[in-house]
Amino acid sequence: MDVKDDTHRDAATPGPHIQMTYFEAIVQAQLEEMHRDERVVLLGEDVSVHGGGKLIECFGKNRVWNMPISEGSFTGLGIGAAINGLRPIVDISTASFIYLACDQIVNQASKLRYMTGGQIDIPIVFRCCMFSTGSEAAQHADRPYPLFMNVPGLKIISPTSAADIKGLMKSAIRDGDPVLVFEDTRLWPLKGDVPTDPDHLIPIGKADVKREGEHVTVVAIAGAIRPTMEAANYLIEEGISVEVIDPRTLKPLDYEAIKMSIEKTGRLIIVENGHRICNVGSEIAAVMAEESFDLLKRPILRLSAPDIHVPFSPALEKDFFPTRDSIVGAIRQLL
Amino acid sequence: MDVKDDTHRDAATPGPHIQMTYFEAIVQAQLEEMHRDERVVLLGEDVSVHGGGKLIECFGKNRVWNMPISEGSFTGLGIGAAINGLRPIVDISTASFIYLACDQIVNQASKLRYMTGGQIDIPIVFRCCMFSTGSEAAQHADRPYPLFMNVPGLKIISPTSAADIKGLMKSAIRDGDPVLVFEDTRLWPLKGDVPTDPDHLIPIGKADVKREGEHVTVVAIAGAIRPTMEAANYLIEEGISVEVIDPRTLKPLDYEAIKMSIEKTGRLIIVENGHRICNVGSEIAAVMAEESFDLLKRPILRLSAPDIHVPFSPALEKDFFPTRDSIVGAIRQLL
Amino acid sequence: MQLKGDRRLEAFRRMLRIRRFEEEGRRLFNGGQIPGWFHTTVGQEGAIVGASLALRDDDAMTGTHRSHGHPIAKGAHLQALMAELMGKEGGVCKGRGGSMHFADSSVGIISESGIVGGGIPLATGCAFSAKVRGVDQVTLCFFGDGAVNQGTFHESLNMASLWRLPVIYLCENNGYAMTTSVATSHGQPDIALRAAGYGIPGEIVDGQDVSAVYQSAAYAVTRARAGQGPTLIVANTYRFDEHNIGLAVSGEPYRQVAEVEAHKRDRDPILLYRTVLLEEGVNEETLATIEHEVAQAVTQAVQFALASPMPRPETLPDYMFVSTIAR
Amino acid sequence: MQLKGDRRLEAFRRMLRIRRFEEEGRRLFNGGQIPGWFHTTVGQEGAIVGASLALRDDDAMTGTHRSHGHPIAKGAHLQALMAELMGKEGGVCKGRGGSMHFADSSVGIISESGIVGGGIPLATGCAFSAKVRGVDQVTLCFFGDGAVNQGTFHESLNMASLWRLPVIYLCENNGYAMTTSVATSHGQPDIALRAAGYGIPGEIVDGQDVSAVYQSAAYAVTRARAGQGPTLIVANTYRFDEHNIGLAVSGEPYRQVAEVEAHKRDRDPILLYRTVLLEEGVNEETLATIEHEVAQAVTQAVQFALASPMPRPETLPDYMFVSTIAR
Ligand SMILES: Cc1ncc(C[n+]2csc(CCOP(=O)(O)OP(=O)(O)O)c2C)c(N)n1
Ligand SMILES: Cc1ncc(C[n+]2csc(CCOP(=O)(O)OP(=O)(O)O)c2C)c(N)n1
Ligand SMILES: [Mg+2]
Ligand SMILES: [Mg+2]
Repeated sequence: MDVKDDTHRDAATPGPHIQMTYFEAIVQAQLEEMHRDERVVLLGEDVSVHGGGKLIECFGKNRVWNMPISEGSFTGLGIGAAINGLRPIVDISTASFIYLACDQIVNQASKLRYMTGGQIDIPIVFRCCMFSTGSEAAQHADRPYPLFMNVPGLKIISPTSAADIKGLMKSAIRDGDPVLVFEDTRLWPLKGDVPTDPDHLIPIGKADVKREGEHVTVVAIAGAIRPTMEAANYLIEEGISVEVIDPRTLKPLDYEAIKMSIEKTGRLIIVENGHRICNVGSEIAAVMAEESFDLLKRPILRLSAPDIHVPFSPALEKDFFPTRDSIVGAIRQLL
Repeated sequence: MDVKDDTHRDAATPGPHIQMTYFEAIVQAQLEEMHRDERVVLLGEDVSVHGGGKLIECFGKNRVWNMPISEGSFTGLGIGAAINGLRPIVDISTASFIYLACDQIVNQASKLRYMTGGQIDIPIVFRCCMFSTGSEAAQHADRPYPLFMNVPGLKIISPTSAADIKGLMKSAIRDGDPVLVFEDTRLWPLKGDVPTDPDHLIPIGKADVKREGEHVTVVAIAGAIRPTMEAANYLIEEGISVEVIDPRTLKPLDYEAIKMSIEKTGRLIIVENGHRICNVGSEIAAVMAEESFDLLKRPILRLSAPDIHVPFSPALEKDFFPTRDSIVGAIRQLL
Repeated sequence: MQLKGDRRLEAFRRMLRIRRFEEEGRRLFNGGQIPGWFHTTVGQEGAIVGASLALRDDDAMTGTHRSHGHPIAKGAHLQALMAELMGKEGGVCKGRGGSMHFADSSVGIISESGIVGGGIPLATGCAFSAKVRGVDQVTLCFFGDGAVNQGTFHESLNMASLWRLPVIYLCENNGYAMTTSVATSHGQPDIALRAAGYGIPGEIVDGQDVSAVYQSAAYAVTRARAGQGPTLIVANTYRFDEHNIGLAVSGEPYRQVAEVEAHKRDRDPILLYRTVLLEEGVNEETLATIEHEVAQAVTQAVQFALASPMPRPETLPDYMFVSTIAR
Repeated sequence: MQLKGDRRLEAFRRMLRIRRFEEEGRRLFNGGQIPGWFHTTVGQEGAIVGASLALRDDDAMTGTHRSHGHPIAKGAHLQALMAELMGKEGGVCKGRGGSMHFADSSVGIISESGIVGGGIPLATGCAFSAKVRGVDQVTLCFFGDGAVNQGTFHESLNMASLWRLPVIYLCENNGYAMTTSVATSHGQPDIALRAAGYGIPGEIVDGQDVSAVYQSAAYAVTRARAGQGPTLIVANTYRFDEHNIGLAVSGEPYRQVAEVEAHKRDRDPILLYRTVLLEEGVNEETLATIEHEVAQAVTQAVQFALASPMPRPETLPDYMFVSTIAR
């Protein structure tokens, strides 16, 4: 992927920057926040090893806890600890394991503040990573964020650049409410310039225009940013100028940024690696079909994974998710 | 609610009918299918008592099993039994408990046939009921069907009349794949004419036009049918003619029926009691904004529960879900 | 560790406060003044109060759908609880929670879970926080015999044992989960025996004997506070009312009327303790005074609740988010 | 019940088939011809084969992410398995499952769950079906020491005990769940002890001794088939490879090189059993013939797999639904 545009934007932000990968930026966000606030603890299976060896070195065992394979309860343990004075980061590792923790996340974390009339706060972060195109097969390749979109009381982020994940992860850790972080593993190795300011925060709920354009608005969700940027770069040579919007936060979603863009382009495509039905793209399309209907010159298109489980075989998985070419095709269709 | 229209339609179907409530129709569907096929077993907490006392009388303990409070595993037990020759109906009772069973339903039931390359079949039905307006509070009042819409491999039904629940429940039990049944408890007491034919089947995936009209199409999901029919009846006096479509099956959804109606009316409203974000209404709106864009004369409106947890207090819950008046208001807005 | 002196009277008072509160609530519920579902703890006050009295004020607690007794046992005021039953603005949860969710944080209750078994990990995490922060707070976790079959019970006890967390798991074993008896849902009916699998002490206590429960809990609290880890206590008790008020169970009864009557007659924890106190030399007037005070407190609670306004519709979204950023 | 006569040779053969299959698979994986993640059971063949040999052909099984050994132990052909590793159309799961999901229904495997603990309820349900239908089929459920901490373990064992289901729970206790040892994740490290909490027998067996495992499993199978309910067997074993091939674990090692080497040297179930067989009078040639046959079978499997085409893109949706209606 060409992350040039993005790098340019970040480089434009004042203050010193440093180059690092998306994955390094997550680890650094955690490290810095753990330094800053001793209430921040990290919980997860094998985290003392996988969470970046640095963590246990810096903070010792009282801040970094290896969990037994008990997703249904160690998430709840995190919630109880959050209610009682800690600010846990709970690492669920592969996103497909989050189904085991659904009850605690939905019935407890998302509801308890409301159900107690605000008597308690639940400052907690749930992290998990979404695999694809590596033959992980269906039980390790889900993108379950659409399920949690429907649940009131949760905030959901899924940023796509190193600078954004660092800034949003830090905001999530400092937030007073439950935040879910969905990391697309295809983004982990991507490098970008990241501000060194330890208070580099990106507000939850604000989209970013990753590239400005005139002819069509493409909203790219999470890992779909890569083929989307490729498609935009590819079409520039034909004189087609694509505006690419990265919501960064999926909930609450920055509808205003999308509306502003549609005002300019009158055309909307949403690209997403999640399964097709009731995904974030559905919601964006529905809101725009209600609130920006008169601005739309053409139908709203959605590209996504099909309503089929992720296959193991590379031959089947290869074109399972939207590709540069399928995005280029959709853009052409709208013009 | 005035179920007149509906009753008329059913009465029009050939063959003898009998009046019964929606709840009685579910119990009867189960009874008949258990008589018909000895592989059908019923599993759930306190089912021998709550599942209608009749069941245990008729079939004895080998067909009706009371489960310990272990939703995370008795759903899986049902799945294993389905793979190995039974056709279980697993009663999860209140829909909010389904989060405990998410892993087994999503990671196992919905995926295993695909992941084994079709070596096994999983003929299983998961039933659960959705409460509202009875001060059940957030932990007992969820409508989690939108979460499962995003999951490939599941069929989801949520019919609204006695005849439909009977016919669709029977189809679900005879189906070779996992089917989720979401019953709106506000529909339980409603009476309707139900065909006595033991092979009264309604195909999964076919919507029903509950009322024909000219000016606007209203798609009503599950329990939202009640205020929707009230609104349609109310507006008839003003000469406004509303077409009401009940998808009955939420997945796979009968988009064609909705498109045909939009062709006539050019106006679409979706009414749903689920929370607003990424619900079935989002998906319908998104599909129509893509595939029926040119037929739409006006923006697509959606009415639903807000993105807030269901409150306990009757004062707050009263207008939490779409009401006749809010639907009437939306219809007027579109004309 | 025995209940002594005035603590004995306090035990009596709190059991009575639960009983009278619920009796009044049941009356109001039947009269249509309380919405939703109503589960009473009538018959189980000994287990609840005995365990709660073993805590310090700054100790924490979690409970269940059968939630009324827990905050009262921990010393809560009754007004905001009664108002909560009615869904009023003055309710302890501002009308958002209701009967099953009496989490009163003023007495250290972090949640009452309507999801059976859902509070067990929360209690474990609450204790985990105390350990990480190095404070000597203890958490008391209530749950029923039915909840024991949830995976969370197993997973939580394992973690609590592994890290020697300061938590007491208190099973209110009333013999039934709705209509399902322990014998028909537990492969092995001695719940205390499950503790050994996790390497923690498990014991059974007579839940109708408030001082026996206190003793058991106080010992477990001392161990927990000293860093010696969790204890599972199974308090055998009995539910005098139906699972929830108004529930009609069709078909064969799951428990015999005679069984219920015998418990009400011979095994009422409040009557039993009243007799003990008299035998121990407490005089009748002292008890009568307490009874009078409790009746008054309940009356005042009802007055407060009735006078409290309903939440205004525009406040619907309030309390969803704290929306502040950590400093 | 002892492994006798030719069954001893079959035990040797099946262990060897697993070993050679995985060694070849590992080579192909490292050479980039197998995609995804690759977990071997090298070192654990004694536990897997010993238990599987105790089954009848029509008995059922469930397994885990470490899935290669289970079907082979149950008697599966190697071709379709090898093709599955490569994601080929000729794969046992038509390329939809891959290395972690070797469910081969031709030998009665109903699932290999990539979700740790996810197969335990399925096995329980499989046995439940046998009981309801009144057939004398037994189900063998494999899972790891790490999986024991999942709620499904607890919930499933309870149900199996309650209804005396014909299921054998076989824990392949290789001491670690990825980098986490039993000692640092189990409040009480004797996994077999957990069985008592559910009222079922729990026993420990040397997993490196294929005949000891067989004996234990055969006894449990007899009990299960006779309607006497489930058994928990903990087979202590060891994983010779890293958790998955190619995994680089940073920081302090979670197990010492010396520990791994000692196991490879002294505790290899195949070497140990080879010695036993020779001592029991089986002659060297017989074993050499088996070794030769196994090598050939593996070579043929690779040839088959390489020759099998990739699934065609248009077949992507195949196998999602059966879409037939019961008659
Ligand atoms: C996860 C879940 N499953 C089922 C229910 C329905 N339910 C409410 S109370 C109850 C019985 C609980 O039994 P027990 O734990 O013994 O508590 P008791 O009611 O006896 O106090 C059940 C099954 C629920 N609330 N949550
Ligand atoms: C629910 C779930 N959580 C976590 C994982 C990641 N994971 C894969 S294997 C494994 C360790 C399993 O340990 P054990 O059960 O002992 O089996 P072993 O790998 O030793 O054979 C883990 C944590 C998973 N696949 N599923
Ligand atoms: Mg009980
Ligand atoms: Mg292991």
